Amino acid sequence: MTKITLKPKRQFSVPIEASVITPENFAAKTMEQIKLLEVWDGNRPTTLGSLFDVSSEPDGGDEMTIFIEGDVSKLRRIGKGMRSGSMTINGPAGMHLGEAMKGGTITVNGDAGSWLGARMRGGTIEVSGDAGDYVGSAYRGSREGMKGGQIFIHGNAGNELGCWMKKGFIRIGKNVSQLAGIHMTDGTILVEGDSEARIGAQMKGGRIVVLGKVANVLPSFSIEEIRNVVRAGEERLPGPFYVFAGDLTEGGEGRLYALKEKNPHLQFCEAYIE
Amino acid sequence: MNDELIIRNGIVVDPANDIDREVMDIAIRGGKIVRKASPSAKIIDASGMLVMPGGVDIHSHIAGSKTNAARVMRPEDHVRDFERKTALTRSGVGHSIPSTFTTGYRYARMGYTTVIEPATPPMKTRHTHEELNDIPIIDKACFPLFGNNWHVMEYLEKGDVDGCAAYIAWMLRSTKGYAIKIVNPGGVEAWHWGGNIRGLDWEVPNFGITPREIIRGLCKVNKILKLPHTIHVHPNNLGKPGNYLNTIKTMDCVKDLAEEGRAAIHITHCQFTSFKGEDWSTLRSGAEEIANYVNKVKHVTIDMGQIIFTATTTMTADGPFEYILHQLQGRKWHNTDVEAETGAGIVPVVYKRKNFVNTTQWAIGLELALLVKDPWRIYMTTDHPNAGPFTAYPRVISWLMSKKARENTMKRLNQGAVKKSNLPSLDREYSFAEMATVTRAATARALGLKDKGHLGIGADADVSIYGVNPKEVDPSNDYRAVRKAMRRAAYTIKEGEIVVRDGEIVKVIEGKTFWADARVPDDMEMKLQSELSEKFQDYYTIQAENYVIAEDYLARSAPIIPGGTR
Amino acid sequence: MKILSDELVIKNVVCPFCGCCCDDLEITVSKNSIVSAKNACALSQAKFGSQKEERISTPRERIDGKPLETNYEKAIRHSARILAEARYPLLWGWSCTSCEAQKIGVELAEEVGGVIDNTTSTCHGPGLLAVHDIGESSCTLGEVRHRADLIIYWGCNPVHAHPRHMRRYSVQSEGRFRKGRKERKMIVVDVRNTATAKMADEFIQIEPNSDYEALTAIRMCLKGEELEQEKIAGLPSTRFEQLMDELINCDYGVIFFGLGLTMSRGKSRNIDAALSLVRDLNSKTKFLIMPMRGHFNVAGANEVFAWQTGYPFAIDFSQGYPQYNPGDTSGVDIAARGDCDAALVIASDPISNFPLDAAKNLSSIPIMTIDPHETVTTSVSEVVMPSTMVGIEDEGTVYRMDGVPLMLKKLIEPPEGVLPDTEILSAILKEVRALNRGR
Amino acid sequence: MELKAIVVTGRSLAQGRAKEKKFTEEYRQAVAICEVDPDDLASLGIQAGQNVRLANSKGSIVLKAVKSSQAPHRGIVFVAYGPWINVLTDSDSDGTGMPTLKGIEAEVEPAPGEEVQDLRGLLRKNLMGR
Repeated sequence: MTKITLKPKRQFSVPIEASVITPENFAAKTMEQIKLLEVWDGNRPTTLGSLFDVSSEPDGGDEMTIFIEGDVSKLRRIGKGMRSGSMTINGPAGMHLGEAMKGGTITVNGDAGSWLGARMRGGTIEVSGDAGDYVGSAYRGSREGMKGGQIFIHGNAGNELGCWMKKGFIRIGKNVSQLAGIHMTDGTILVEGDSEARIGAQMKGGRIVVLGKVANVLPSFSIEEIRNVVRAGEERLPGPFYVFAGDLTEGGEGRLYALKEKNPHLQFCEAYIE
Repeated sequence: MNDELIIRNGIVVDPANDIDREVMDIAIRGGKIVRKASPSAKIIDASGMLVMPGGVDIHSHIAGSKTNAARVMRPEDHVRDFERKTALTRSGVGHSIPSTFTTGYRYARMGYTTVIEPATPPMKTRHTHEELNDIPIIDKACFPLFGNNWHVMEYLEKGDVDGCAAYIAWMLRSTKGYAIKIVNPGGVEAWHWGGNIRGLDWEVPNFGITPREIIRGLCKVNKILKLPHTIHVHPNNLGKPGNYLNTIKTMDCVKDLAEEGRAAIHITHCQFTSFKGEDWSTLRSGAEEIANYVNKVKHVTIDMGQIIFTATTTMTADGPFEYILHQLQGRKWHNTDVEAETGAGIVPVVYKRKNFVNTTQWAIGLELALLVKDPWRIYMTTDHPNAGPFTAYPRVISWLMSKKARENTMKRLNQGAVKKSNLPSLDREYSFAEMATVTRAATARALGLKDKGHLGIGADADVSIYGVNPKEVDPSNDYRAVRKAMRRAAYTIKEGEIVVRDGEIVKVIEGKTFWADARVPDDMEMKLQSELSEKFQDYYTIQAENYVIAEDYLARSAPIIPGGTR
Repeated sequence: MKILSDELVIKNVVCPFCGCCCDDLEITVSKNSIVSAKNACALSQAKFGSQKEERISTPRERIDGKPLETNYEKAIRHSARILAEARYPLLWGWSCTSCEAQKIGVELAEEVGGVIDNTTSTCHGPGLLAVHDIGESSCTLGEVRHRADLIIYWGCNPVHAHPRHMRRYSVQSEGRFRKGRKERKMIVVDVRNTATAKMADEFIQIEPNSDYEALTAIRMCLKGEELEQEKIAGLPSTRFEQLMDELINCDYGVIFFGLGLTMSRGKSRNIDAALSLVRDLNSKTKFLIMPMRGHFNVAGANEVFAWQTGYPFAIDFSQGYPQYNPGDTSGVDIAARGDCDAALVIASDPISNFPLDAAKNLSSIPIMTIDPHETVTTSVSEVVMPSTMVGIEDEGTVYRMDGVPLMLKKLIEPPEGVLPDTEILSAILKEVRALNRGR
Repeated sequence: MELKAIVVTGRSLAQGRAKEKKFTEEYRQAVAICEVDPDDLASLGIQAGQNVRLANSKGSIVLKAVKSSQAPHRGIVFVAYGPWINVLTDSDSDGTGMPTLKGIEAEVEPAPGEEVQDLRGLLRKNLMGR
């Protein structure tokens, strides 16, 4: 198949709607057709070719691959609904990257904006840097958050990560801000660093594992046990972990695992273990 | 400029004038149907097309505080259904709670030209009119809510029907309302304390009055004021298994007040109040019992409230009902109680084909439409958006006109519910004339809109033309052709202007807002004013002067003088 | 209306200051100026007083960077040109003008393919985000007056921000079923012992940024769950058990909440917890909740935007239809990211009210400002267009904090030659249309 | 002496009354002040009416310290909404649209001899960098 490379022709100023940038939309198209695909430069419809140098070269793989070279932090909705193939962004990526993605892989060598993988259904997103708020979340007012696939963020992530998450796996290499897993009903969140307050707020189900310090555990979480090993995705993580059930204001089917040695301030809970 | 128009060789269905699929010309001048137009008139060639009066929707929640609260609560309802700005039209969103501009365009595209907002909290009716002003093309009216109004309950508790009539007349004038709407009489006041009313003869807390007395009293008031429409009633116990008995009692409680041959009460979205059974698991259709009663009497009209299988939004002044629905389904819930008057509740729902209750509800609506013999007393609605969005009307029409359409749908439904329903045994299929009656002619007549719903000389030139030949097509088998044609009118003509062509908006005009300019004799009016000056400030947190909506607040005011000229 | 030179008393005037929209003011006018405002609170008095202070007398436009006096025609053409050329203009403000002006604003935003946002996003926007998830059990203010026996002010200080709220609508009002203060219990939850807290039967002082924990603790008690942490939000957990008892043992309770919830850590989720608590309380007793809306017509901006576009604020028309996602399409975020390339500001002062980094970005792009008064924003604007004060020099529709619509009155004539917001906006819209057609 | 404080911004009656006339001394007196708990004033070793400097990662600003009428609230200082305190507030909305305007961390220290800037001076310094 072919490898398509996009290079920004200039520094972008206003937001650019770029949901056409998916392997499906590029597949079986000539370079000319690809260059004519519609993007929005703010409120002006224009062509991909007018904003990007587009080049292509054959490659051995059997899938369409896209490379984006440069700062595309102003681009919105790259890879929206993509089903297959792969996309690599070498530079900072904008908001809503991989929205409602169903398959394939997106790799960002840089930071990603907010709503990364929102309403994601399948596939893989990997970000070498930080991500913004609402990773893997639902649209406003909807209960349909991330339903499948996996998101790997090697840096930090912002607020409300996994908001209304239903299924799938999110792994954060460093720290998360507050309210991770808010309203989640299922799926797994693994935080290798620290978590700010209110992790697991109003979660109905699912699992959150924190290997660093948990700033505080909400009053609506109750200690269940101390466990030595916890499974997250493919991995078996050595403990011991405090295991909390929550959010009890929402039924309490969710589980929060906090590594004991990093969380001495949670020791008081041990008194409540039957 | 020439405002004349001739619709040539159309196949006209105009039940009010006993015209059934006659090939004829319709002449239009000055926004009215006329006998003859001059040779210079613009010609529309309607050969082989169905020509009917513009659609008249008697019950559709399109504007006002609760509709807007639903829009605010449900961004997820709009996000996938939007309309882009064009050179002619404004942008907007759909699906179950379309924005104002989109509402007008979508009705016009289906050939509808008059739509009634059936529930406005009087205190917030300025808001309702602001939205009606922003709904393009179609004519409109709104029904203020009176069934839980403190003044009303107090007048009727004292037995002062004349006093109540004077008050209602003042309220209709002050809010620019059209008819008396009653929702869960007494039950909404009870809900303001967290309670409800479950029977026609329960007493309303603190008011010493019963739903029966409220309904009868307002029915008398309606007569005294000679209002163009009957009282428009959403009974107690809506959505409760077994409620069909209360619905029949409600219809029957005003029987003696009816004038010979004239309707005295309209029961709205009757599907929701035609439930038999003790609970949800034993739910059955009460449509047969309801229809038998309606067929037996002359004083009742009803509309369907037909269920559509889709995600939609329920919204009603029946606050306690919505709270129960929220508890049943666990979806998000909005409630607003309005001082001294009424309330509102909103809950999103999804009607599912495989769901026993939903399938039963779907069957009830159609059974009502097929079992009530007189099409002049049963009207097509989905109680938009409660049972489904109005954009589903073409599908409802196909179910009414084709048993095959019903059977094809039934195949995909909850078979347990289908087996228990007697819908499969009903062979009736609506003719084009009957379809035109329940969507236009009869609704206009029920509303007392004399110039609507027909194509006789002097009628408003609101005409819908569809790309289907009613002489050739067999709706029973080829219901898809009818459905397709109904979705996008070939032409919609509003007040003599072509506003839609081939299902697209070609001209945007401003519709009228009808209201009842009801009056009482001076002595009654003076008594009322002195009583209001005492009570109004005790009941409301705004001043009476600021409560009144001036006529020029309406974009196009169209007062109706009850009982004809004054 | 023609104003006579001798004294004239205008009754039932609606106040154009806060979300209370008190409609019982009696304004005395003489020689086209307001001499007294009966029933008006201190804020209202000041607003009527400001009618003569720091008014902008004539339009200004920058020529080679210098603000020079000009006329409306030039200022409007200048504004229209910039807006029509802009690729992502922000139309900000709207909460202190009439619904009639807001409607034109939405149409203008659509025409220029811009983002229109009202000050909701920096006051009770987070509350609306929570409503999207939970819904809301609310009422008109008269319901509280007639029925409420338990009234909670949480994170708000009406004595300073809504001075007549308690007397007209809540604890001190007299209703059909409650005869005033003695028949009601008043609880205040705040981080400081505010003037409002001092009037309460109970003051619950919590630590800053701990409202979410406090609300969660009450919800836990309501669910009959044990609180394992001894101290929550700086208070002994037993305090929340007591509070829960008080909540479920009232006949009719209401929570009024303010920016203490929306602006502090947690933002929309603080309201989420409050709405969820009130929803759950309805299984035990009647309970309602209402935001203390600040500007006199911010509620109206939400209503107008919602019925015309489906969304209450932060609406992006850049692709020709309404798109909504606060945090992405909201004013402060757009300014902070430097996404917008021009701004129309009406009846608001973002350069003063936005955090400095966002204000800096805004002041680096051309701003067209419509306002009766000199503001920080007018001082950095490309074009400045003076307008009349709606509710004093012009009439219009507004929505009270509980969604009750009211009409503002015209009391006096505006300064010579000054136009109302509606006329200025219509003129800009007309001009932009002409330019877009020419394109 | 230095105080690690939480800054709460909000409406005050005086700010509300003066907000339509921003360039007046009345507005500056209403907005360019911070209300400090009496015990905190003491621990800072200053009298009401003296100036303090508030600083955090966003910036730094001099305000007049006044004795809070809403005490006790040790460790909390209140400043009315306005351009002065917005030097310290954060535009990061956590994806909600709402910047963080309450509960902001800042360090408070006495600022003897330092002036509270007037509005035009503040604008010149912070917006035009002059």
